Amino acid sequence: MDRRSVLKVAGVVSAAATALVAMPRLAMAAYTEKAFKSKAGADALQNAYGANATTPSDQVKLKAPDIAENGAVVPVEVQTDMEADSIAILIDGNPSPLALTADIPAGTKGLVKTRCRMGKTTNVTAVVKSGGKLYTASKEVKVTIGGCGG
Amino acid sequence: MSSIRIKAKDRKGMVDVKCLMKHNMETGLRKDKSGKKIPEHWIQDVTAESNGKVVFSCAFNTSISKDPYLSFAFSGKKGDSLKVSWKDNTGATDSAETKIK
Amino acid sequence: MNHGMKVFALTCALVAPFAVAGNGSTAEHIEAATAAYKQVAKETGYQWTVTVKTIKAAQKALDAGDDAAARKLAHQAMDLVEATRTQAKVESENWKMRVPK
Amino acid sequence: MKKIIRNVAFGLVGLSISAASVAGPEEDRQAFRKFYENRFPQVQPIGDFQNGVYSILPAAREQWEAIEEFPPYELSIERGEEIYNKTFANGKSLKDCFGEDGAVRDQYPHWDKERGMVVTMELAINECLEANGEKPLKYKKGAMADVSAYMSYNSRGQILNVEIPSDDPRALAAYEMGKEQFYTKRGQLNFACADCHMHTSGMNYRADTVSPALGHATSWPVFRSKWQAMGTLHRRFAGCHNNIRANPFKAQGEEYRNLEYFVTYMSNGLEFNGPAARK
Repeated sequence: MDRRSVLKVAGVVSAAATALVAMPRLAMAAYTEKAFKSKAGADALQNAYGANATTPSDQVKLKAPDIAENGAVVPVEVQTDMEADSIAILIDGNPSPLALTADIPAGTKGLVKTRCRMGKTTNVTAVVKSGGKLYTASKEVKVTIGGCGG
Repeated sequence: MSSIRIKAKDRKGMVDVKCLMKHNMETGLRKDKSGKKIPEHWIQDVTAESNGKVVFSCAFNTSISKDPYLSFAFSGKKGDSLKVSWKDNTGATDSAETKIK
Repeated sequence: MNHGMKVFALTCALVAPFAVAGNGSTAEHIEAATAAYKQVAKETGYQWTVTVKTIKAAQKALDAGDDAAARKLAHQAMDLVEATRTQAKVESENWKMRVPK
Repeated sequence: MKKIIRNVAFGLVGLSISAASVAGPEEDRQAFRKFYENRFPQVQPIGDFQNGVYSILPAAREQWEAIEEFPPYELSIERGEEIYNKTFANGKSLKDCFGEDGAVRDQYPHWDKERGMVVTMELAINECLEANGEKPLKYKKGAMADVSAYMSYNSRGQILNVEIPSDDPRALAAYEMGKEQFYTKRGQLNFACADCHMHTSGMNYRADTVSPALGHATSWPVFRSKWQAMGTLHRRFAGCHNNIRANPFKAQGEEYRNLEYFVTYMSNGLEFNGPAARK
């Protein structure tokens, strides 16, 4: 996990606020303007989950390329063996970082695969909400433009 | 024909689902030939139901690629039904249903 | 510009591209570059996109009343035509050395 | 600008001229194949060259495989199937020209002795349409790429086997024209197909690694992420020419048909696996 992004995500909350406020669990992931239009990852998490304190965890597996072949279609996979309630994907450098939130009901695997747009080289963060806490894994994905193919 | 293509396969009790949804996913940042901004138009919510029960749901931002691809897995079995539906920011919806193979 | 003059300009252009640079109107220079471009394309099949762009830019500058810029671009286009011709000539033999044995 | 021109001209004149090649197509093909075997010994088996640049770039291959999990060209195959099965005004359909499923990739491109020209699959599709009073399709993208994708999909697994009939010297001449095209520098940037895709294949041009030309003909049409759409081989030829600042030739004109004849012949023996996804 890139340290800067942890700090960025964690920095906005005070050290005392590590425990999450218990939120009534939504039956379904639903689009909310507040979360998805947030300009910063921490705000997006706050608006999506009611908290933005995160803990890096090797239980969160994020698969994304080191160098994206094409920034318009970057395959991203998040997987976890933890009891996940929800999974989110943040792309720090995008105008609005939150790309996806997925609700994982009981009996559904902690897994989501999709393809994302990335405007520039930046950190991609996978967020897993488990037992009321947010766990993350992130990596930098380089986006290049130019040459013959891109 | 539906805009959604679903492949759902039972792998030892876990159903592996892959979907492709035909949708332009306009970000609102692109301009047309005359230089006018193309308004944002994207899928916001996707829901998957098996035998009438929600097994997966998610929300997209405009940063999901054109013709969104989504893959997930849930416990189920061959022969069960799987319905995937989406709703975009204009309120338009579409759905497709398949039998798990 | 009548046909005879066109041929004359073309001949001048082909024989000594720089000799013609000081004489004639800018419009004639653009026309000469265009004619030379077409001639080389016809003879060799070699055409550079940048030449077409430069000719267009020259015409645009002329239409905008910038004679000096237009003239400069017309000469650039002529240089590009000459380079294209050289490429075609050299390549008519040189391509063979790139074939793996 | 002048400086560039001078440099180009200098480079051209500076090259030495070697002896003319006299080998026949089969010797050409073997030398071509050997070139890539030596250059990329890690590509095993050789058939993997059908996967283009992904045969030599493991990191990019992973992303490509993720895209191929549910490839965007599947929608194109569906559209193509519809067009393929659509009944013409005269009651016939493309099936009357290409059979029930159109799995005819291995028959193209071929030398048409009667007309003395190379016939590609896309050309044959339009000829079938026109012969039946239907409107021809545009060659580079859209419906043509869709029909081609459908027919190509049904042709997967076929082995490329382009023939240059020895009883017609014009066939060899067409092959030679394609070969010359491949090795000849063009455009202001002064590149031959072979400069990039042979002699610097596997190296980077800015952010992109250049694909090996062996296997170039096996996977068309292609869904390119850059296009966000399907395109035919001739669309890509034109794109490459544009990149090096050479005016592209007409899709399905003699130049590109002969170039396709040559590059496909060079990949003889490889398996056809189109349509495909590319970056």
